[in-house]
Amino acid sequence: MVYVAGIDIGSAFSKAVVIAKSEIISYHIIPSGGNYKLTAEEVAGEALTKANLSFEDIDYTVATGYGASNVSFSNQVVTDISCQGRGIFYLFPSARTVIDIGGQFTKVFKVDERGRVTAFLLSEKCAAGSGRFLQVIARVLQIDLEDIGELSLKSQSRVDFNTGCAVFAESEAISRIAEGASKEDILAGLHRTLAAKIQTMVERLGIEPDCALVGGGAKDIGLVKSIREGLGRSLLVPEEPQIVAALGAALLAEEKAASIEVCH
Amino acid sequence: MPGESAGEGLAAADRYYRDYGCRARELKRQGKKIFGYLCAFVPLEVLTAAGFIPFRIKGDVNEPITKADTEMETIVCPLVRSCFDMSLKGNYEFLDGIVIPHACDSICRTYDIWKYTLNLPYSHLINMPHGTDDSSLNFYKAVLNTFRTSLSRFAGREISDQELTQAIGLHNQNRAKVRELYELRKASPPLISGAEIAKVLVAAMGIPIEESIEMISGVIDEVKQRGGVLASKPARIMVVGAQVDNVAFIQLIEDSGAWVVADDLCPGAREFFSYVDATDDPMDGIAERYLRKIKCGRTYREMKGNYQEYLEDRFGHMGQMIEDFDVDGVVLYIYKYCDPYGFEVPQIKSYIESRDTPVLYLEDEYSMSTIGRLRTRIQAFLELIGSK
Amino acid sequence: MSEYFAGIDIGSTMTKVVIMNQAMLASVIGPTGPEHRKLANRVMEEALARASLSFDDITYVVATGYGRINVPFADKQITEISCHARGVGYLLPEARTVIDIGGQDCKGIKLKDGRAVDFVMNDKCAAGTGRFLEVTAEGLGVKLDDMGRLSLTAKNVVGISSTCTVFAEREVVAKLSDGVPLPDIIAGLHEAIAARIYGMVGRLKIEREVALTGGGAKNIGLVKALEAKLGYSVLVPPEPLLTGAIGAALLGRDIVKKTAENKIPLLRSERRLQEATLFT
Amino acid sequence: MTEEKKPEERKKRKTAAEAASKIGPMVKATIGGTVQAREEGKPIAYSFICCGYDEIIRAMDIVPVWTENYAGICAVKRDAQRFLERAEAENFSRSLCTYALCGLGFDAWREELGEMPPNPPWGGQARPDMMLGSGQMLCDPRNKWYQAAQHYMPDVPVYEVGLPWTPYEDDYDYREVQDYYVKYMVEQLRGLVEFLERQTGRKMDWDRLSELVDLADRTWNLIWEAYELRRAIPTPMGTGDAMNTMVPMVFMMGTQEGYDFYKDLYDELQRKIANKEGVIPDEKYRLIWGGGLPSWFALTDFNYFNSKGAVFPVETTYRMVEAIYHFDIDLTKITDPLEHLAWRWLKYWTYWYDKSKRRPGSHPDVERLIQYIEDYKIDGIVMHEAFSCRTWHVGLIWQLNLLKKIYRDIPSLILESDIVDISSYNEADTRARIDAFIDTLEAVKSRGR
Ligand SMILES: Nc1ncnc2c1ncn2[C@@H]1O[C@H](COP(=O)(O)OP(=O)(O)O)[C@@H](O)[C@H]1O
Ligand SMILES: Nc1ncnc2c1ncn2[C@@H]1O[C@H](COP(=O)(O)OP(=O)(O)O)[C@@H](O)[C@H]1O
Ligand code: SF4
Ligand code: SF4
Ligand code: SF4
Repeated sequence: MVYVAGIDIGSAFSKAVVIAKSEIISYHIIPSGGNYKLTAEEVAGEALTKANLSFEDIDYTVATGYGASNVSFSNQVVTDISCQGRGIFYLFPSARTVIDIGGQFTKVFKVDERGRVTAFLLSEKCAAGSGRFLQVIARVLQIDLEDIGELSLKSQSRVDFNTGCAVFAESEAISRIAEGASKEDILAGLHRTLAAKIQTMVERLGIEPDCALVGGGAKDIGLVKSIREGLGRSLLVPEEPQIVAALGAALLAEEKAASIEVCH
Repeated sequence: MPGESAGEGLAAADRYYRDYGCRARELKRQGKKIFGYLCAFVPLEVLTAAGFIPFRIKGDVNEPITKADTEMETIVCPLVRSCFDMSLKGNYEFLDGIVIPHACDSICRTYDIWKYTLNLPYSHLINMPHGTDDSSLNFYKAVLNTFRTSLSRFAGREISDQELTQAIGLHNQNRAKVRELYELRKASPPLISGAEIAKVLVAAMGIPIEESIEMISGVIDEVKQRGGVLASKPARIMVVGAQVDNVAFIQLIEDSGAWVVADDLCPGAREFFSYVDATDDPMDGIAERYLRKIKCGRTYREMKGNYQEYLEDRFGHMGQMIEDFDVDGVVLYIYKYCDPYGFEVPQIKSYIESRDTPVLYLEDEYSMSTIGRLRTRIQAFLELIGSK
Repeated sequence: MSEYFAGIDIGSTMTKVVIMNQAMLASVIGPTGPEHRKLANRVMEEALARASLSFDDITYVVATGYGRINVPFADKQITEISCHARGVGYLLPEARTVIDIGGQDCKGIKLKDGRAVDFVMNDKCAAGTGRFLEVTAEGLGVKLDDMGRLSLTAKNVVGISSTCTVFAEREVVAKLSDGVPLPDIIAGLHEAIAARIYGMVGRLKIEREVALTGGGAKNIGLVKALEAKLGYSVLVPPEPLLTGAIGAALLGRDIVKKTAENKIPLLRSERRLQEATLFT
Repeated sequence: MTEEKKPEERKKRKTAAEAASKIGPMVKATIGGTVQAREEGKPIAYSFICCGYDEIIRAMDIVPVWTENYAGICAVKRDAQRFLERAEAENFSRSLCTYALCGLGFDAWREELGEMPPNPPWGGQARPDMMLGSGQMLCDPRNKWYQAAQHYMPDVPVYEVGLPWTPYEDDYDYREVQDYYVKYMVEQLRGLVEFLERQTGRKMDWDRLSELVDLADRTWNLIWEAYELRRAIPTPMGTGDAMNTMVPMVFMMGTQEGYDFYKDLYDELQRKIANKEGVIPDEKYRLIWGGGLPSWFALTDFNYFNSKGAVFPVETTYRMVEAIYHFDIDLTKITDPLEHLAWRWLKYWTYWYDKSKRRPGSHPDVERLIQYIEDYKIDGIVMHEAFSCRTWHVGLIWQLNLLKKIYRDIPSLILESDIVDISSYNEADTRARIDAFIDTLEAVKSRGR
């Protein structure tokens, strides 16, 4: 059996996926932390443990993401946009527009019928358009990241936000609370702000169906709902949206391993 | 209950302010043609003379800018972005055309974007020169005549000198009314608050000139009648800046313990204080006013005499106002990415401070979300004035 | 009978209370955080306990800081600009310029005869504030208290180009992963933030002596970086966090004195030591 | 799409064209020359590049200090931050043109010290005797900058030259109004000559001016012809180099040195084409630099593109000439030098108008992009949005949108940073974007296969 791995060292989270015969054997997600090199080893190690494998069993590893160059054990580095494209093609071959809400940037891109990315846009040079925004808010409101989505759906009257800076979103949230706003309403407002930014990007690129939503931000059902309403169309969201790039990396690794096999 | 006629002043102003564009929409239904414009440099007299209704495009501080970002970079003055955003969102769907002056980079560089994305039946850029010397004035006259011709073409008829003269009369009358209104601010405490005036002037940007005259007259009567109802506050403030078309900022100052009694703003004194002179060729008077009399950072003024005299020539009107309206402090309120004013900040600041009037310089976005952070600065500034 | 004055400074990050008569009698510093804000009264109570006083002994209470509007038991609200100026005027009378580096903002104040005559303030972008350091410290896995000391051991200060706090965090983490020594990175951060602060406060035409207040003044690395920019050393009060609260208490005292002199009644709010209703 | 892992070595920026490598020393000499001129008491004028009247300055023997250029040099040396901070300390907003901010910061500092700020890049920017402001439509900072500089040098007079061009409009053709535009420009230029005569006490040598104008005309044609050579595959010169070779074009017009430079460039490019020598031997993607001034502190990004198989045979930025024999009037017949300058200026700016009118819904800027895309066999567009300059950087998104609408969908990338302010730049991010863009180029190309 040929096992290969894809490692995505993102700015917020690191992901590892192990596949064999194009099927996911195991995956693992951990926060990226302060040392990408160790993080890479840890996340890969965990994924391997889950699959009852060891590093020696892996034929080929593709690394991607912000810290890809720190993955000492990878055979190849591939841009995350290509990995995302590959991953999406595997999961949703019909998707033509993809929104990826990552820790630092939001990306919107178009993929063709073979999973190749033909156009893309990245969010502006400000963290306010990224998933980091959500993390900051989760901390200030003292709720778990996982609970954000559920909570915001309970909102009765959304608080409108308008801040340029993720760090200041924090203080704005505090003052809104002081003014008597509930956590739910604040979250709903933040989701709206983020969704509006994302919508702008999608419109700039020109949306083509089907549209998929991936990245850690897609785990936030409140945000997903807000984007869906904004765009006025349904979205394809994978079961585990955060590992799409890592999965794509693994699939590319498989192709590579196969071609090397042929060479031998 | 606000009635239907514009006559009853404050209530009408409030209504037009709140539902900006409501009157234009009505008039549009009656078959009138509405022309949107930006900035104080569009010679409204020409539009009025052609039988069109000038309508100043306004932003909205409460509305996050979203649509505009799909067509335009964000490195533009946020006011212009907001105006564009509102237009894209269909708030000014009643416009038959836009007229944009060569005012600043933000306005000028976005002209094409506006024109192409809104796809209006008429659009025109008034290519104003920067200089004010005689050759610039002559050139500007030619530019205005191009505008007149183009507008005539669109109207399908000539715009006569007589119509122009009449329009000039109306606009001057309106200006005189605004001046009269400003007189009411001279009392201490003022008879009318800064926020009320801001509302009236913004409301006036969106209605025909005749109705504006009527509305402002109504306001003057009402305010005189009600007499000194405003409480006494420790400081009298003047606001200097570009286009401030919302009440929130003025309100913030007044809520912090001061009255706003004077300004150099659009809409405000910058735009209303100078008249068009009656000239044989009415276009002469118009050209003279817009190029030479309106004092705005976008226009280049030659240095005559020494540097001090030069500063006096450029900013003397602010000094005059500080004196006439007994101003205790000046808030210099500039939008981010505003080139004409951004480059003048050190000069304006030092000019006003040299007259022993303190200045608070604020650089702002165009959004309600910044009000909170401005508050502390304004309060501190007032404390500082108070402890003098 | 001795008169007592309280100053309460509800900052974006820290809440500070002092009680004074002629000198400082007690002080308390606690975190502001959202759940702590409604406990402003607790911080006050604690300070009273330390001074062995009851709330009714306090003649006048002045609230300042970002949360000043939300202190129901204060007699007056005064901005942190005036309070810092007053505080520095008292603690370090030779100072002409104050740089206050707080949690969410940074201020420069020009002093003349112990009073603020001009000021600038940055709160548009977190770069140049305490939060910048907090966030990046977190990213680097370093304790905030250690940042200053660590940075002093830097050998090759690295340049940090991002000014956005969130991006700077990522930049430093990437540098760390690339094997750049921690102290060099932290020193680079201090340099970046000092440059931001210097550019902004420079608007006042900085005059010696310069006093540094607020939480940022507790960071020796930052202090050194600013001194390098200025070209001379700065003055730091013994507890820089308390400057605003001390100023507030002193301004309260000034008000009481002035009203007594002018024989006008002292306006006090209907106050009682109650919970600040920050949350509903 | 993929890259086998290998240690990334940091490359020093290298120029492909020999001509480009001459620019550094030339600019250094120019800047050093101004400092020397100051010592020798020659009249010095602050001036803007692409001013449209270089010949007048040269004919009057005035030593120009190109203030935008000096700011650019500070940026290239990565030594602009202290001047930007200084400008901020003077209360200038950091959102304003960073050329201007860097220059104003420098001036304020120099005036305060009474000498150059410590270790100024390349010897510093000399104090002027006069400043020639620009009332073109080009931008506000060029109108406001010297006015602001007077705050620090109140004794230095400014002359503002109005050189507007006719807007592209639907409601009239520019030819209806061009005459009064030219008349105005001539008056303004005459005013400039009078101002310079007053300031220097010299008289204009009109014959010499005519000669220089003619020299500049010939240089224009030569530049155009040399740049068109870059259509060759592989292209012999890329935009990275053009950001150097633009120097004589934008501020050495009407000098023999400038003419000779382009002669050499022309010969070099021809030689390279004959030898099939390209910027890179194996071109995979041909790109157009379709808008925006470059980040002067990060010109190595062009090499990074090259390392990925991408070249830039053409750019719209700084291509401030057209062959004058293509104009719809015979410029050589206009003998009055001032009138000649005015017409050349006007015809340059209106060059793409007619073409644009022929394609419904088009715009001259977009028309120019289309022409270059066709002529230079372009696969993708790269633009740069510098946050501090509205003039060149607002409308990029719209141009791409319009291009898509009236022409075709073509891969595009907008980089976001600044011309001078390095704090807006992040190398890792920029390169990640470039990598992603290269991936899309590959994907789009392989679709055709
Ligand atoms: N369980 C979750 N619920 C909601 N949001 C989440 C969750 N997990 C992660 N996120 C969001 O996803 C972002 C990280 O997404 P990811 O795709 O891993 O980014 P990156 O690859 O840049 O690290 C975080 O910033 C956070 O906002
Ligand atoms: N021991 C310390 N070392 C370094 N920084 C500190 C220390 N204590 C507090 N700070 C910094 O001080 C900031 C709070 O300062 P403060 O002046 O109280 O601000 P605010 O008034 O906005 O709450 C925190 O953001 C933190 O970064
Ligand atoms: S400030 Fe000047 S340029 Fe701006 S809108 Fe007013 S008049 Fe026009
Ligand atoms: S505020 Fe400034 S930038 Fe904005 S439109 Fe007015 S003059 Fe132009
Ligand atoms: S064109 Fe742009 S970069 Fe050049 S001076 Fe004007 S604003 Fe600055």
